Formats: sequence, structure tokens, C-alpha cells
Amino acid sequence: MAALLSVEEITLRFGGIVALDGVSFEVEAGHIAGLIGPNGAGKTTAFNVITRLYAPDQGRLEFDGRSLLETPAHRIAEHGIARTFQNVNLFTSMSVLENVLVGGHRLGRGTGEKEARAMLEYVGLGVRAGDLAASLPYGLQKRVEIARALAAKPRLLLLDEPAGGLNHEGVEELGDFILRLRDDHELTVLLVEHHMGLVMRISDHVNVLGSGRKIAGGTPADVRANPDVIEAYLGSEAGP
Amino acid sequence: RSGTEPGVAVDSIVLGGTAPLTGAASRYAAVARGAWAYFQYANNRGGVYGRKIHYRYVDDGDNPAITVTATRQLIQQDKVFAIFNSPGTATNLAVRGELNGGKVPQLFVASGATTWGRDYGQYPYTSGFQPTYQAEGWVYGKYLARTASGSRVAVLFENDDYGKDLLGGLKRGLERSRVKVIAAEAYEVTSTDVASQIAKLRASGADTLVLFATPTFAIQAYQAANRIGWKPKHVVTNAAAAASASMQAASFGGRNRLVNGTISIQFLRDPTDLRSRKDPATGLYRRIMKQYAPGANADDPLYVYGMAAAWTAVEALKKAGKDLTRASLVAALDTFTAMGNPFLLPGIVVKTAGKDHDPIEQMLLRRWQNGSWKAFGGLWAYPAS
Amino acid sequence: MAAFFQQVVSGLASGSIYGALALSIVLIHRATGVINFAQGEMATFSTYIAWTLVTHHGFSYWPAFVVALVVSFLGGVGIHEAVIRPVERGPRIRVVIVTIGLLLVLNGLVTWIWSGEVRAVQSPFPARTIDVGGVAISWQDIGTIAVCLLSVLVLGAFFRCTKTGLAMRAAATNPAEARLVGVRVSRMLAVGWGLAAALGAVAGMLTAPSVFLSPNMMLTVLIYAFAAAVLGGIDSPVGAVVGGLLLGVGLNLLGTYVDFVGSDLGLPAALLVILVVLLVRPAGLFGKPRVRKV
Amino acid sequence: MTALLELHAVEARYGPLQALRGITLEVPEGSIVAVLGANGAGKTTTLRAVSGMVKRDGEITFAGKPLRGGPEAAARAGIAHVPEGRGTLTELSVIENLRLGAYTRRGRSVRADIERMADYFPWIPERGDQTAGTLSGGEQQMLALARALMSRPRLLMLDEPSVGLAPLIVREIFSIISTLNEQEGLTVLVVEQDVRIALEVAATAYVLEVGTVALSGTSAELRGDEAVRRSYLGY
Amino acid sequence: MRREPLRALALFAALAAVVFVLPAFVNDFRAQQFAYVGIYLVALTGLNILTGYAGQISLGHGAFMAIGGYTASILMIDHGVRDIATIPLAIIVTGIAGVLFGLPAARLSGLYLALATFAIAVAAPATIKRFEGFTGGGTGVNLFGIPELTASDAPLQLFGFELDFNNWIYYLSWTIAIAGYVLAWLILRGRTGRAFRAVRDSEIAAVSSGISLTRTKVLAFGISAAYAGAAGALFAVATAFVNPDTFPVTLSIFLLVGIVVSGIGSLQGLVAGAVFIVFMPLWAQTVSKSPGAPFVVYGGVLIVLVLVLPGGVAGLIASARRLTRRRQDFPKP
Ligand SMILES: Nc1ncnc2c1ncn2[C@@H]1O[C@H](COP(=O)(O)OP(=O)(O)OP(=O)(O)O)[C@@H](O)[C@H]1O
Ligand SMILES: Nc1ncnc2c1ncn2[C@@H]1O[C@H](COP(=O)(O)OP(=O)(O)OP(=O)(O)O)[C@@H](O)[C@H]1O
Ligand SMILES: [Mg+2]
Ligand SMILES: [Mg+2]
Repeated sequence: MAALLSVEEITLRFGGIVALDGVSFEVEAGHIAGLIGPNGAGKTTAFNVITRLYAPDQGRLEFDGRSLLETPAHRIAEHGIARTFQNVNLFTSMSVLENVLVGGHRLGRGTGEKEARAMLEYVGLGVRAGDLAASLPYGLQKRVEIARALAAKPRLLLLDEPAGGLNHEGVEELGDFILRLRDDHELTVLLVEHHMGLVMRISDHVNVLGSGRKIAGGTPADVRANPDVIEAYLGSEAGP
Repeated sequence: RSGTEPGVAVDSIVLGGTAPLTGAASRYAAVARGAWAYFQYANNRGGVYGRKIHYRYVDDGDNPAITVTATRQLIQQDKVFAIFNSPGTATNLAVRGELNGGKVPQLFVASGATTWGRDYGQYPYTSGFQPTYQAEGWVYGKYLARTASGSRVAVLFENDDYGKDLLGGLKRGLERSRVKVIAAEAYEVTSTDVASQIAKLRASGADTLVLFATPTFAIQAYQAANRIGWKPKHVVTNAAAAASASMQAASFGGRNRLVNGTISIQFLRDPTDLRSRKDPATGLYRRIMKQYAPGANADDPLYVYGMAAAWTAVEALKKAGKDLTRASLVAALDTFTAMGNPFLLPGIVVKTAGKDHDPIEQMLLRRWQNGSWKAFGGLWAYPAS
Repeated sequence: MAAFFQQVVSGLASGSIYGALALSIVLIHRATGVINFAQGEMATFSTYIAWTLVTHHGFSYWPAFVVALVVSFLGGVGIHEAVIRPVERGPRIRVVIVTIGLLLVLNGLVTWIWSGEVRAVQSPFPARTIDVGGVAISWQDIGTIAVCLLSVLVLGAFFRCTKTGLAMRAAATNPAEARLVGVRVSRMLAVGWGLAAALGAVAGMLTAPSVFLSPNMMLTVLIYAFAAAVLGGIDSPVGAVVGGLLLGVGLNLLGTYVDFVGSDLGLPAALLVILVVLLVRPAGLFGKPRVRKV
Repeated sequence: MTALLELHAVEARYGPLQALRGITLEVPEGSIVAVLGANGAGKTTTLRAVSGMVKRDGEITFAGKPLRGGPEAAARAGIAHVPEGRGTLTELSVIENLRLGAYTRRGRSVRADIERMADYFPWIPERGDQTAGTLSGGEQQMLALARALMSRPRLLMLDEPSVGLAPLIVREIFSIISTLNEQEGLTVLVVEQDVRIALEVAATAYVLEVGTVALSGTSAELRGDEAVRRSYLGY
Repeated sequence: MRREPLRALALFAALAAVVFVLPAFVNDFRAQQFAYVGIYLVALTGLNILTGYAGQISLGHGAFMAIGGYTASILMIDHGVRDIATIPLAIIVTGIAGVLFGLPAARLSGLYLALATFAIAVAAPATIKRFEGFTGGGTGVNLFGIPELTASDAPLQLFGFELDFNNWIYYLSWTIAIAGYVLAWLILRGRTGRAFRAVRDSEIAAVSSGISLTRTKVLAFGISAAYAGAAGALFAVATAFVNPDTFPVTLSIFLLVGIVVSGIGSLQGLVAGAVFIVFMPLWAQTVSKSPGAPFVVYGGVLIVLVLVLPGGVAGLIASARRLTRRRQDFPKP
């Protein structure tokens, strides 16, 4: 299988801070790829580079064989990349339904309310469609974000800490949901998450960043056993 | 004609006008208030042929668009007989067409633009009042030509019809004389100060400074010249005529010597003129102010202006006759002479005849000395063009 | 050459006036997050108070100055308590509209109470000028610039180094979080209004001797001050003063040496220059661009 | 042990929605108490009620005195609340955040405390001038905790401190909290989804369900409770 | 649920009918005053699209009105175009001006944008004055002298009805106002309107959803300016006079005041905002005519309104509607 997304030698600095330092990794089509690493490792920054919110100082970025570096941020959705945000970023004055409708913006006039409602049913928010997005509890707001991202009918979905704030049950459900999502929508998923149980359970491949550099990559089992990863991230008594 | 003239009843005449009660030009509200006070006084003495004058003025904030709607309200809704003495050039220009189209008198426009008298043929329902800015500039020119031969003049003027008319008049007065305008700098009403212009004027090497500016800017000009150590021989200003308090302000309690000797014109009685304290006309003015505009600053000559116009309006209405109509008022003004206006300087005659439709064309020169104005010389009369 | 420098000097003089008011605009923005359209009118009002004390109540200059400052501070706090606090929590634009209402009320009140007459106001600085190579520089202008620079230093130190200054910034930018650390946000904002009013009073007292006191003294100055504050960066005291000086000098030089511009296009041209600057530096010359973490 | 914080029949609402329907709980002085519950159960709202971020009814006593007023009053009484989300002062620098953390304290030893925070979180010194809003999510979470500790509170309230933190750091944070609790007697009220770790450090715990206390007991009791195990621990 | 739009439509039709017959019940002059309400309604609708919906504050809409007003006036006076025919051109010219201004302005945000727009309002009068040959300078353009191009002199014959100037200007303004209002409603309820609000709520999330910030903002500027242009043209025709002082800085500020009084980000209260702009200054001076006093009254009322009506008049309507709806819903199980 060919790589759907390839990040090559990407470097990005903020003044003196090197947030990404020659990072390379690939995501294969149809995979769920984990991206993990300590706080401040550069995971969210990598998302921002991929979605063109930040322009890297160096490096190449290819999606489906084409470079993304000339693409402005608002055309990224058109290419089939959608994302969620680590700190929920909803349109607060709009209803849940409208949030999802905006997600379908790139599809033009065609996408109607019907599909948006179906999408909300799919993520289990059908009854909250009319509510103001800001009034939902945190966990549900995260789900609205996923629905909004899905409304763009992406091929690659970037999830930034979707499990944050979910309880145990919620995390289990989320894992199943992501797996189902991949199959139902023929998606590729790039997942940033600190919940190791989740990452290890559903990922096909995991890349590890540390201080802006890639320190490991491989199957979940490989990564979990990697001493560098244990040292920098998991700690000796890594969870189940 | 039957007695259905708008604004005229057996016992009343309704006049309307606009005035800036708010905003940057709100000092000119004093003109309307002064006129109102005089009409009250006149009404208490019987009015005009038993008709009391109701003068209704509304705010236009010096915005011509509002002048238009406010004037329409006065005519269409309040059914006034005539529009009287609204201040401002642009504001009056904005309504002139409409008023003349509707044959509504636009009586004694409170502005010195030349167009009021000059374009009388086209707009017969419109009449000016005060000496035109051109006339005033011309007097300064003639005066300098006579007394300051060989001097080089620098002019600060407001960049609009007002400043430009004054400058034009000055140049005409200087024609064929040995006095030259060697520099002229404009300022915008939106400027905060005129120091830059004064610096430029000084650099021109002029020895005479002429200020065609509104009070604030004229005062600033004195100060700016003083600060850069410029001491022109003569200073001429029109702004002083508008408010003597501004000269006090400019002289900083006598500390700015440049102010001494300043020349200006005058056609109104100066309520602060010491010599006229005992003058019966000034006494009348102060009595009216006290009774009908209590609390107002009676030293402000803008009230005198309003009263002078109101006095003249009463005369004009009298002359228009008992069967008052808009047409009869305009006819009365076509050839009109009114002498003895207590609010104008003695000897000044309000007069229109034939082609000449500038009511006031005479004025005195005066000089600022030791904290007050002193008139000098005889009346100057602008030759009808 | 002397003519050129005279223009620069007179530009600096006007610029220091813009800078003085801009400084109080920046102060109130930093301390409360609000753009205050009434800032100029508040300054005018304060100056009238000082003027009245001197001319009608026999005060000498400095006592009148101090009283005006104190009254202004209290007035600023009062304005905050009465009309700003109720709208503080809502969208910013409502606060802006309230300050526009305040501008009208204060302008009207000044005209009503003191009439439209132009008044002379005493200056705390000597009336003399000094001559440097044919260029006359007045003490009033030097004094104004000096006071501006001093205020910048004091303000900068206040916001950076003192606990209260820090708390005020926190209250303006993250009120909810500021309350969690124990900052009495409402009180901080009230103090912010008070300080801005007092600084505005200083600006008014510095301005009045040059442009003379009248109800509309600050109406046009306010526009220039806004432009100066934006040019310098709306949160930067240094920027406000530098922006003011640049604007003053720029206007004079454009008007003097660019024929097409002259006096009448001076303001539009200066504003155009500022727009261009903003396109290159969207947060002004000295402003810190706001970065939001995604 | 006496109770430092007591809630008695506390209610709170957001507009028409009643989020707390009478919460009664007790936090003994010098203890660590955990609050558990499903999403939307009202955990966050409970903490907000204590610090006055929401309008509340019922009785809240802190150190023997009724607690009134808004968050600033709570902070002044000695309660440090690390809210859900991040709770940093995003426009200020890291150092300024820490300095403001000590806002309610008298001047002494602020610098020493900043150094202590730098010991806990070694990245702090090199990032002192970075604007807090540009830190990574986890860095902001750590900063929020450090900021709260700067006030040397009597009661520390943490709302899901583990969210967004790497596993290593989560353990580190809880060990810091335990240490402070043991050595300095810091009282802690913590809301946490990671029930395993919460019950490890806490002495007692309350389980909320739709705005009421459904269950409470010592950590050991709860760990042994069949229902808790099934719904929160997953085994 | 389904009945809601129908009811709204009925209400709207009823209001339109009121607008249509109103001149029959008020005097001639009032018709003209209400014409100005219609004119400001056009401007406020446009400004609310930009500021209320797209979140881009503008303190410069008076300048766009000036462009519209001068376009109409110059076409009439120099090219003999009839008043009504100048309006489409004014819309196009101002719309283009809005787009041209929006292109750079889209890079600015918040206060910087507010002050950039303020700058055009400040610069407009001086610039107009300067290009005297084109604009008539400070003297302005007087349209009263060309009665054949408006109904200013002789009544206008239209479908067998006779319309004098005041009624003509009334129906002209309100036809455009209502058309503009419906158009705004159509734009805002769909994809474009959602994009506007998305940009207002979160630029980052909007971009990531595929919305181009520049395109959206520029579009909002263009549409909004076009409305202002229509309003400016109507204003010039109604006033029959333009000069630089007829479009002062305060006009821009009062337009902003108008949308806040109406309720930002809602179309429902706009008429109230327009009424406020037209009638409030008149009413303020009936309280006192002392110099300055009208401002005190006006400013005081404005402050009180903002304090007591947090959501503007639209907010008031919304809460009234909530109240009645709750009462209706109550009996249902
Ligand atoms: N706009 C910015 N300015 C300065 N520094 C930044 C900026 N954005 C990110 N950084 C820094 O870059 C580094 C990487 O941040 P990033 O948000 O990518 O981390 P992360 O891996 O997502 O961490 P976390 O797991 O905590 O979310 C951090 O040290 C952060 O402080
Ligand atoms: N700002 C708000 N506006 C309206 N409703 C709110 C708000 N915050 C919370 N709620 C509601 O109050 C209830 C309790 O919420 P709370 O945040 O206290 O739950 P929680 O137990 O902290 O959940 P989580 O685990 O998701 O953080 C929920 O139903 C939520 O939807
Ligand atoms: Mg991150
Ligand atoms: Mg919570």
C-alpha cells in the first residue's frame, strides 16, 4: 500500500523554540496511525503543518502524491483532510446542526441538512441538533467536532486528543467508534492521544515524537517495547 | 390674494431657521438665541402690525443634509412663513434651490459668501445680510495698500469658500498697490493646530500676517508665531470680530505682544466696548439679553449679530405691509433701506437696490490695544461691483 | 534646512499632543480591553475643571492640576461603576457604543456648562523658546514630550513590574482566570478607568495651552490619537508616543514637501501610510501580534 | 480530623438546566478527596460551585466559615482552583502567570516558589518569557497547576488534571500532589476520570450521578465495590 | 415546527402592507421622514451583514454611503441620468469599492480593522473636497435644479397614480429597503451566511472547514458596501444635495449605533435602529434647545438603551417570542 500522507524532514521554529526538527513519517491509506509523544513534543504542531495553518521552515509535505506546501489552509479540506482540535474549537453561537453544516462547506450547495442530521445520528447527537454548541458538556462538544470534520467527507481525518476528558467507558466507545468510522467511511486516521490504552488498541502503526524529533515508529507492540519511548514517554510501568 | 399665506395669521408670523445647537459649530447657536430674544422683545412692544413673531429654530449640527430635512420640516410641517438667518454657507447652499423653487424667502442668510448677493437674479428669494467675506478682505487690502506700502504679506486661510473669499477680496484690495501677498497657506478645519503653516509663512520672509481663520485657529496662529519668535509688523484678523474673548485668550493676559495692534473690521456694536457702556443702544441690548436670554454670556457678539438680523427682519416685515405674503416680503427687500439699527455701528445702513443685493456693505476698522478694541477712521464702503 | 527642521519641530509638537491622548487610550485598552471614544471628551472635561478652579476659584496652577487629576480619577471610577460595568461582560461592541454615548453626553455637557467660547489655559512650562541653529523650540513642546516619555516609563514599569499592573492586565485579557487567582476584576477595571481618566486629564492640560480650550478641543485630536495608537500598536505605551510623533512629523512633511498632498490631503495621506504600515505589521509598529494556540 | 470544606445540599443551575441537585460532601483537613462520575454528572459544576464560578444554593463552609462571593473571594480564602480546560492567563508570559499565582499572598518568597515550580517542571525556566497561550496543551495544564500551587493554598481543587498530559507526567503530578499532602498537609479535592490513579492517591471518594452523590466511601471500599469496578475501572 | 416560517412570512407580508399604505395616513412631510427610515434601513442591513454576521467591525460605512451618494449625484447632474437609474450603478460602484477596500482590510482584525475603517470615514470628506472638478468640492452638488430627473418639481405619474416628491422618495426607498432586506435574509440563511458566522466565531475552525477567510471577508465587505451605496444614492436623491459635510465621520458612527440598538447579528430589529437614527436627534432637541443639551439627551438615551436592552431591539423581540411560545407549549403533554 502506498503512503497517503508523507511528512518529510519538516522543521518549524518559533523564535528560539524548535517545535519540529526534521520530522519524517508516513501514514498509509486505510490505517489508523497513532502519533504520540511527551507534552510539547510537537504533535499538535505537526497537525498544524499538515493542515497548513503553519508554514514549515523546511521540508516536504505530500498528500496522495501531491505536495501540499502550495495549498492555502482553506483548500486543505478540498483535498480531503479534516481535523479536530485539542482544545475544542466550535462555532459557539451556532447550533450543533449548523456546526456540522459548516463542516460540509467545501461540498458546495449540494450538502443539505439531511446529511448533516444523519451525521449527527451517526455520532449519537441526533437529539442535540438544535442545541447551542457551547451548552453541551465537554465530551459531547468533542463529538460535535468529529461530526463537523466528517461532514467534509474527508479521506484523512486528524484527531487531536479525542479522548481527553472522557471516562473509561467513553474511551472504550471512542475506540470502537474510530474503528467503525474507518470502515464505514473508508478513512485514514491520524490520531494524537495520550491515552495509551486507546492508541495501542486501535492503531496499525505508531510514530513517536520527542522534543520535536521522531524517536521511534512501528507497530504498537514495537513501540511499547522501545526503551527510548519508555524513557521519554511511557515510563517504566507502562499501562496495559 | 386671500389670507392663506403659510405661517401668517391675524396675530402671528411664524419664522423658522436652522442653527448648530450641537457639534463643533455650536457657538453659532448664539445667533439664533439672540434673534429669538429680540423677537420676544419686539412682540412685547406690539409685534408687526399686531402680529407676534414666532421664531422656531432647529438643530442641524452644521450638517447640510440635516439642514435640508430640518428646513423641509419647518416648511412642510410647521408651515413657517420664511426661513430666517440660518448660519453657515454650505448649509444654506443646500436648501437655497429648494426654497427658491418653493418660493419661500430665505431671509438674511448668516454667512458672508458672495453668492447670496451676486446670484440674486437666479435666487430672488434668498438674501444675505452681513458684509461679504470679499468685501471684508478688500477693506484689509485697501488699508494695507494705503498704510503699509512695500510690505510683504503672508496669509493663513481656511481651506473653504470662507477663507478663499477673504483671500480673494484682500488681493483685489491690493491690486495696483506696492503691497504683495507673497505667501498663502491653507489649513483644514480638521487640523488640530496651525504651527506648521505659520512656520512656512515665516520662512517666506513676510512682514505682515493676515489671519483668515476661525477663532480657535486664529488664536493658535498668534501663539505659534510667538513661539517661533516671529514678530510681523501688522497682523490682521477677521476672527476677532466673532468674539472678543478670543482676543483676550490670544493675548494671554497681555503676555503675547503680537496681539497688540491687530487690525480687524467691525460692523456690529461691540457689547464689551467700554465707550459704549453708557450708549443707549448697548443698554437696550443688555436689557434684552437680561430679560430674554438670562444666563447667556452677553459679551458674545454673536448675540448682537442675531439681534441685528432680527431688528432688520422686523423692519422688512413692516415694509412688506399688512397683507403680508412671501411675495410681498421679497418685493419689499428688492429695494430696501433701513437706518438706525441699534445693533449695528452708528451710521451703517442696511440697503439693497437694483443690482446691489448685499444688505450691509459698510464697516469700520478697529485695532486691538491694551486689552480692548478701538475703532479708528471712518466707515469703509465696499463699492458695489 | 532650518525651514525643514522647523517643520520637524512643529510636527513633534503636534505629535506630542496626539501621543499624550493616545497614551491614555492605550492605558485604558490595556487595563480594561476597551476602546474608549469618550477619552478625548473626558480630558476636555477635566481641563475645564482645572480652568474653572484657576479662573473662578482663585486656585493657583498646581493645586488646580492636582484637584483636576483627583476629580478625574474619581470620575473615571464613577463612569465605570455607573455605565461600563453593566455591559462589561457582554460583547465589546456594546461597551464601544456606551463610550460613544458618553462622548456625546460629555461634549454636550461641556458646551452647556461652559459655552462654546475659546479659553486660554496656563501652561506649566515657561513661555520662552530656545533657538537651535535658527530653529525655535518652545519649552511647552519640550515639556509635553518630556511628560509623555515620563508617562511611558512609569506606565511600562507599572504594568510590567508591579503586582497591581500585572493584575490589571490579567483582568483585561482573561477576566475569568484572573478571578480564580484572587484578582478583584471589577475593582481593577474601575481603577483602570480612573487611571485612564487621570492620564487623560494630564493630556488635556498639556494640550490646552497649545490648541486652546474649547468644547471640541479634543474632537479632532482624538482621531489623530487613535491613528497614533494604532500605528504604534494599541497595547504599547511606547508605540503610542512614537506613533504620535511620527504622525505629527509625517503630516507636516507630507503637507510641506509633497505638492500633490498639500494641506488638504495631509490627513488622508497620513492615514493611507498608516494603513500600509498595518498591512505589513498588522499589530502596529510596537505591538505584539496576538498568537492564538490552535 | 476536622472538615476543611463542607458542602451541604448544594444546588446549581445553568439557565433552565439543574446541574447540581443537592450535593453533600466533606473534605477533611489534610486529606485528598476524589470526585468521580460519568460525563455530565456535575463534577466540574461542583468545583465551580465551591469557588463561586456558578450561582449556587445550599451551604458551603470553608475552614468553619461560610463561603460567599465569587472566585476572587474563594481564592482569597485560600482555595486554588485549576479549572477544566486550561485556566492559564493566555496573554501573559509564563513567569507572569506564576507571579500572579501568588497574587493573594504577601510578598515573601515568591522567587523561591518559582524556583520550586521550576524543579517540578524543568521546562519552565527556559520558557519563562513565552506567552502562556502559545504553550502546548499539556504545558498549559502543567502551568495551571504550578500557578495554583504558587498561592500556597489550603485547599487545592483540580478538575481532571490528567487530561492532555503524557502518562509519565500524570504520574509525576500525582506524586507531587501526594508529597505536598504528606509533607505540608495540603488538602486536595480532585475530579478525575482516571479512576485507577485517583483512588490510588485519594483517601476517600464521592461518585456523582446526574447532580447527586450516588456513592461515597474510602478508596479501598470503592475499589472493592462491584458496581464501581464495572462502570469506572473496566474490570 | 413547519408552521414557523409560514407565520414569519405572514407577519412580514403584513408589515410590508403597513409600509405600503402608511403614506395615506400620515402627512406629506412624515412620509418623507419615513423615507429616510427606509434609507437608513438599507444601510443598516448592509452594515449588520458585515459587522453583525461576519464579525468585521466597520466604522467607515458613511464613506461608502458617500461613494454611493456622489455616484448618483454626478450621474444625474453631469450625465442626465434619472434618479432611479443611478441606483444600480451606485450599488455596483460602491460594491467594487467595498471589495477593493476589503482585500487589504481582510488581513486586519479587531481594533485594527475598526480603526482602518474609521480612517476611510475620516479621510472621505477631505478627499471628496480635494477632487473638486469631479465632486464640486466643498460647494457640493445640488440636485434641486434638475427636477426633470426626480419628482422634485412636478408629480410623477406611475401606473396611473400620481406621486409627489415625498411619496415618490418614500416608495422608492422602501421598495429598495424591503428588497434588500429579503435579499439579506436569503443570503444569510444559507451557506454564505453560515460561512460569515463561522468566520466570526472562529477563524481557525472556519479555515479548517474549507472556508477562505479572505474570500468571505471581502465578499462581506462588498455586499455590505453595496447596500451602503444604495443607501447613499437614495440619500442623495432624497436630500437633493451632497457635499463633503453631508457624510461626516459621525454618520459612520451613528450607523454602528443603529445596528447595536437594533441588535447585532439579527435582522429583526433593524427598523428600530433606523427609526432611532432618524427620530432620536429630533426628539432630543425638543427636551432642551440649550447649546449642547441635545447631545446630552441623545447620549444619555443611547447609554440607557444599551444598558436595558442587552440584545438590542432584536433581543427584546426574541425574549418576547420565547415568553409567548412557552405559554403556548405549556398545555401540551
Ligand atoms: N505559536 C507558538 N509560539 C511559540 N511556541 C510555540 C507555538 N506553538 C507551539 N509552540 C511550542 O512548540 C512546542 C510543541 O508544541 P505542540 O503544541 O505541538 O506540542 P504537543 O506535542 O501537541 O504537546 P501536548 O501533548 O502538550 O499537546 C511546545 O514546546 C510549544 O510551547
Ligand atoms: N456553561 C454551561 N452552560 C449550560 N450547561 C452546562 C454548562 N456547563 C455544564 N453544563 C451542563 O451541566 C451538566 C453538568 O456538567 P459538568 O460540566 O459539571 O459535568 P462533569 O461531570 O464535569 O462532566 P465532564 O466529565 O464531561 O467534564 C451537564 O449536563 C452539562 O451539559
Ligand atoms: Mg497538542
Ligand atoms: Mg467536567
